[in-house]
Amino acid sequence: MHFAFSEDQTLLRDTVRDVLAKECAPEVVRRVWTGSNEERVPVWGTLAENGFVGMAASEAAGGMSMSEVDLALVLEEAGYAALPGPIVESALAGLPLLEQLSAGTPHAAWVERVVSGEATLGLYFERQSLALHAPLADLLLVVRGDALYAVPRAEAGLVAQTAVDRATSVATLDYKPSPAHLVARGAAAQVAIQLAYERAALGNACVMVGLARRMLDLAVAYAKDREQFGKPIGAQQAVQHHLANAAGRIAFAQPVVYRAAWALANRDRAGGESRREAELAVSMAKIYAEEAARFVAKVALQVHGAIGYTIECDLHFFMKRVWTLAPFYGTAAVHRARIGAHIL
Amino acid sequence: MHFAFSEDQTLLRDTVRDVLAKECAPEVVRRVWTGSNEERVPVWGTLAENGFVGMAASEAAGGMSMSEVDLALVLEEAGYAALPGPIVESALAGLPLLEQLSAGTPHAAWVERVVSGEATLGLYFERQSLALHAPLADLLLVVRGDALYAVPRAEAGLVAQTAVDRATSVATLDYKPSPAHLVARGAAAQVAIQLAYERAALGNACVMVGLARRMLDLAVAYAKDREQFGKPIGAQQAVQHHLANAAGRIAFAQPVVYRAAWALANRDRAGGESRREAELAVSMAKIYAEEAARFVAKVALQVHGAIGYTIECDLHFFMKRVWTLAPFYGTAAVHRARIGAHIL
Amino acid sequence: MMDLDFTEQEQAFRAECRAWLEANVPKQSLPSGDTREGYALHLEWERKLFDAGWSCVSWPKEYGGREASLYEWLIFEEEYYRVQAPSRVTQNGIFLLAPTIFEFGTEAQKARILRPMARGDLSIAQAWSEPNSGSDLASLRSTAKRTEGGWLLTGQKTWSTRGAFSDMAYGLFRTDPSKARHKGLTYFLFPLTGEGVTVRGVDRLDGDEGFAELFLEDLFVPDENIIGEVDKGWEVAMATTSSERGLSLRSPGRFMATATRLIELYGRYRETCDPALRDQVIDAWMGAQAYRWYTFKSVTDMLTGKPIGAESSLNKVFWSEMDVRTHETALAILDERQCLDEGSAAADDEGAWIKGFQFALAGPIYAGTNEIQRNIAAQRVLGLPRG
Amino acid sequence: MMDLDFTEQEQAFRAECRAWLEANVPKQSLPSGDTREGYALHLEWERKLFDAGWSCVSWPKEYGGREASLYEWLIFEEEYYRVQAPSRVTQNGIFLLAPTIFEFGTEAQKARILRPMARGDLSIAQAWSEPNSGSDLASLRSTAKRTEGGWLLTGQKTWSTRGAFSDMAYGLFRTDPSKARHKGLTYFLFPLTGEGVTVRGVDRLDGDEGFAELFLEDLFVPDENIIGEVDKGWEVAMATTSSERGLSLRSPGRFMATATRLIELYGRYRETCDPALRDQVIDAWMGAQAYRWYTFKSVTDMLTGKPIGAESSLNKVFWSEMDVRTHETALAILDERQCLDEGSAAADDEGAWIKGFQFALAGPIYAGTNEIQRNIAAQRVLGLPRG
Repeated sequence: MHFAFSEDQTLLRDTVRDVLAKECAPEVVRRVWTGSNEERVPVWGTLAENGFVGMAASEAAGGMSMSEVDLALVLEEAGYAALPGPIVESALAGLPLLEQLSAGTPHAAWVERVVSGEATLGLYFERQSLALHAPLADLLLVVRGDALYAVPRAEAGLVAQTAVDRATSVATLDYKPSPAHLVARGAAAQVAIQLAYERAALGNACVMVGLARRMLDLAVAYAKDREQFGKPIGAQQAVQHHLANAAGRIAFAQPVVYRAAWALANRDRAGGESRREAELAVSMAKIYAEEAARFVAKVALQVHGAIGYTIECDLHFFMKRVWTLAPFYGTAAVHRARIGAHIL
Repeated sequence: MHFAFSEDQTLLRDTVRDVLAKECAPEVVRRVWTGSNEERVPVWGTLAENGFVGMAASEAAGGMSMSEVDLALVLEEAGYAALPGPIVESALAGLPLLEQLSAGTPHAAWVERVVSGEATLGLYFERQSLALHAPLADLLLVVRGDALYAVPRAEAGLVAQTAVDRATSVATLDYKPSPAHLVARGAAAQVAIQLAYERAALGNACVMVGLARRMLDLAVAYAKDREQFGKPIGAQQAVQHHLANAAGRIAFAQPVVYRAAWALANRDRAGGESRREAELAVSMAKIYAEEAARFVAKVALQVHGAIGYTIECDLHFFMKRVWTLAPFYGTAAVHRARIGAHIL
Repeated sequence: MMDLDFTEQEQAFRAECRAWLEANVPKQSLPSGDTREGYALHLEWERKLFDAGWSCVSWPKEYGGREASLYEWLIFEEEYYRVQAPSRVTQNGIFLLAPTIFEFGTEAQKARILRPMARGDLSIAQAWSEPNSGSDLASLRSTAKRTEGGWLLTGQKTWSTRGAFSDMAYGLFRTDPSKARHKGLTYFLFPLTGEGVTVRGVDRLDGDEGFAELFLEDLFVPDENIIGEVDKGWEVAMATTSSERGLSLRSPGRFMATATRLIELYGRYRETCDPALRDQVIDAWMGAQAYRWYTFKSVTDMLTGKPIGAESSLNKVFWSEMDVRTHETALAILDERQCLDEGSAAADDEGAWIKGFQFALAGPIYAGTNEIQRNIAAQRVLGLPRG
Repeated sequence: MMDLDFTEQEQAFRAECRAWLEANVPKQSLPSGDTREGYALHLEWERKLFDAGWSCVSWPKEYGGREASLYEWLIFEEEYYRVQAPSRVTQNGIFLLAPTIFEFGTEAQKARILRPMARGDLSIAQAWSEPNSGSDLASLRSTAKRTEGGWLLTGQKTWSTRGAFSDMAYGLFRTDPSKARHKGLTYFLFPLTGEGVTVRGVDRLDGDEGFAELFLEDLFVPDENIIGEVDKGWEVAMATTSSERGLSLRSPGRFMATATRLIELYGRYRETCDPALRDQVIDAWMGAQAYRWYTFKSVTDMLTGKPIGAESSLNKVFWSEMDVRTHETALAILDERQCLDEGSAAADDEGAWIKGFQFALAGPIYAGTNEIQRNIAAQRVLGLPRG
């Protein structure tokens, strides 16, 4: 038993943290809110150049064959910065899926384009009622039964919708499967698709933890600064307890999420048992992270008071990102049901 | 629309409050905890003499034909005092049921005995897993399908159990219906039985509100008195917020319970619609009162700290009464399901 | 005698307003009243409402009301929300300022202000907060200096709801700079156009331009614009803020209508959504019902001379938290589609739930945060010592 | 490298302790260790445990331990609770006092106290609180006066867990009356029998005689009974109270075992109980899991030299609230039978749930109330200013 990240992993985290602090500051996210489509995935070039987008791809494809544990901290930082765009799908969930299943097909050409940052991936599982990032992603990986289709954006039958987080694109999708898009089908494809789902849920959880951390930091800073009744509001016991509760949610979500990353990275070490363990771990991670982020959003807003209720305050970027991303790749309810099926 | 009790009703409430303050002080309840069976229904004689036990019986039977609205405040005071014994069953739920269905049968003789305080009633509905007050009640009204049986205690197949509230008796019951005990059966009996169930649930809710009020009073008094860090703990914002939340639960449970009493007392004014309204109102009352009492118990204990965790402190009588009585006559879950069946 | 049925007169009142509302409420919902365009359309609706005598049903007839009882006012509100009539952009005037004018205003002020305000001809915004005086209102720093025939107002006010579209505003100014905190304040009505005033709109969380910041510099205001006495503004204002927290701001009708819409939404998705949501829907319905009966009981208390003072603090905590939970339940029912904002073709109920959720989140903040409300309840209802 | 599997050595350790426990744990559960009769039986068990080397697995071998790693200690705890072995009546000694003695005690003290205490031959209770010093420990008033060869202790201590059955107790006394609050206090071990001490048992909520009040009047205590330096008692005590809050008091094993029992209970009643309880059972299971992983991460942090100080406050809030919710879920499953106490033939699991519920309710109170814990977390973890 050793529950800590390696020095390499924290170094990687620090690097991406620095890049995002510089290139994805709140004013950048603010521009995305109002900017044109071209500006909707800022920093993507820098991230790809530094190898962050291709981390999970094989060395042959220009990646680093990194594991879920390596990616967890990176995606947490993406959440902390409210990085716009399909980073979970491109870097963790979609890319290895595409690489594995497209080998030897014409679709394989997309892999390097994603690794280089030239193209982004969207991911659309069966029974998902909205396609996240879809009007922006260049290639949509669409699941239908045991088959995976790689669908260029223009051919996916997208109808753009407006999310409460204007920096995140969503669409409905009316896609008729076409043989030209078929990447793979059958039992092996299904296993890969299931793994992509687990990774998407895990990645989403990492982003939620990062968002929660950021909202807590904003609220703590505000509570130290803002004075009412002659002292900082953060000296009020009620405010302290709100923030302590928020900190507690994050403190208990993090190990759950990291453990899920490890369980997923080591899912095959003991056959069916360790795969079942990984599924349970991912479901728990999704639930704890989603509920922590939703809770911290409410606390942060309450601590900010009226100022937090304006779009001039940065807080809203992070809250709305939570409200938009949280239900994807299985709501807390879906994951609770999955756990119940295992343990009850 | 006029949502207030009459002067007569509040006068009645004040009278019973005074009687109980004198004759059912915490030291009396404390004696019941350790006393013999004869001492397990203190004050009953005084209450009966003053007409409180027979309130709902007809004048012919020595009662006052009083309604659920009249009884609501009286039962709330019984809760406030943690009055031991089957007051809800004897005064509100069981007595009118027995009087109505036993007319012209040998069982009718019990009515006056209950009104006079000589005998007490237990009430045992179908699907109830424990008989509340049963080893103490002199006559058990046992429901089986559409039939009501009046069973003297010794013939009911009781096996006494120990409740966490030692001042409340509970038992399992293994009763084989006997024709000698049959009071009535059929459609009319079923309507009366259903009404008794509503009254039992309402009475339970009234008692819960009274218990909650008492626990809040105890906690507020303690918070004003007890000093830590050089000031009363009640000056701490966290303690204030706990107690404010508790007060809020009570403030919103009371109108719901009183409204249920009124709706039940006026259930026949507009046919099926007003009976449906009464059922919904009773279910809401049971839920709000039970949840308020459980919540206030936790707050009161937390505010008391370690002293509340001893049986030397009176608080525990009231908490344990809540934990014992709350699930009877339909848990919150049962009543939620009933509401759901109506409104969804 | 307790009687929880409506009287025949009350039932007739309900039938009358239901009939009028069903015939007159716009078939298409108006654009948000917190946008400039929507505001104008809402004022048109307010005018129609006023001219038919439904704007302020409890007001005296001479000011355009119909002298309805408080119960009737609650009935009107239930009916108003039931048909999803447009939100009241005049509410900060008619619900918060008007009670103050009725209590403290001169006859001339009543004549000059009430009717135009209620008709939407004169729109008046609240201007309570300052950048450093939110929950701690008594720390405000804006001043009023004596000048010939009136006063010169200077300072900054913020979170002025719909202030960007309003003609006037009301707020407190320090008239006696030698006094501190609650003393030496005066309650002023002041214009939002002309020399000495700059209004800057601030976009709300939900994207509407709902707030304004007001910058005043030697803004002239005549004596006749003072409500109540000079230096007695705090006492005057407290009457208003207690109506903000109490009965008038959040009538049960709104929450009952929201619960009804939630039950409809649940009905659409009950076969596929999380079964645990059933209890949350039931709780939302019960919450609205509980709030309704609590309100009727409060009205009876008021009419029978029992004061309901600090208890309104508990009231505010209840409805604001209920409103958040109700909207959270709706979002959970909507699954991934919960993020869809207005303007999304795929959004249920035109994106009303995510928008309503954001609005609900303001509930525990405005009109005195719930933390302040709990302090008040603990100290004034339960008698606990100040911290 | 992160590795969340147990090593082969850790697995072997688990197998060894599981085998021993399964062979040796009493088949019939003992009467409560918080009753006089049960206490004696529990001490017998403690002796057996100690003699087999399982009492304090992480202690040095010279004191009867097996020098197990912290991970192994957690494994032992999981196994211990898994088989529902008797509760540890020595815990206030071995988990709270022993760490202090290891850190501050003399070699002579270690030799004299540790082994007998762990073996149950010398039972030692905590005596932290005074009637007017609970959460505010620094306000305590008991004194120690210098006398020849030692000190005379005077004062009253309360909430001394199992103090009614113990040989000795430890607590703080004011040795320098000229100093206030945290200063001038000294950490003493003192006897609970003999002249100068009166012990009065106080029944707990759940009916067990779990607490004692200790009345001391010029109780003589030799110098050798001081732990650490004279007048430095606060610093010494803080080391102990932080272990009370932190890792040692509530190992995940206990909550995992409770969650497992809850799942069994739910399995018995799932067809008939409220369907909404399913999610609560899942949450209870997840809570125990989350607490387990949080604890493993904390242990890794400790072993790699990262301090875990004030964060243990969040830890205590988490497990204590989880424990209450878990028991509330069980009670809800039990319907009307939830009220049945031990001694009821019809009670599920011998009345363990209502008893456990009451014990769980003490969690947010003892070892520093959760209110105090939240203050500490806010001020020391988040850096918010003191109020």
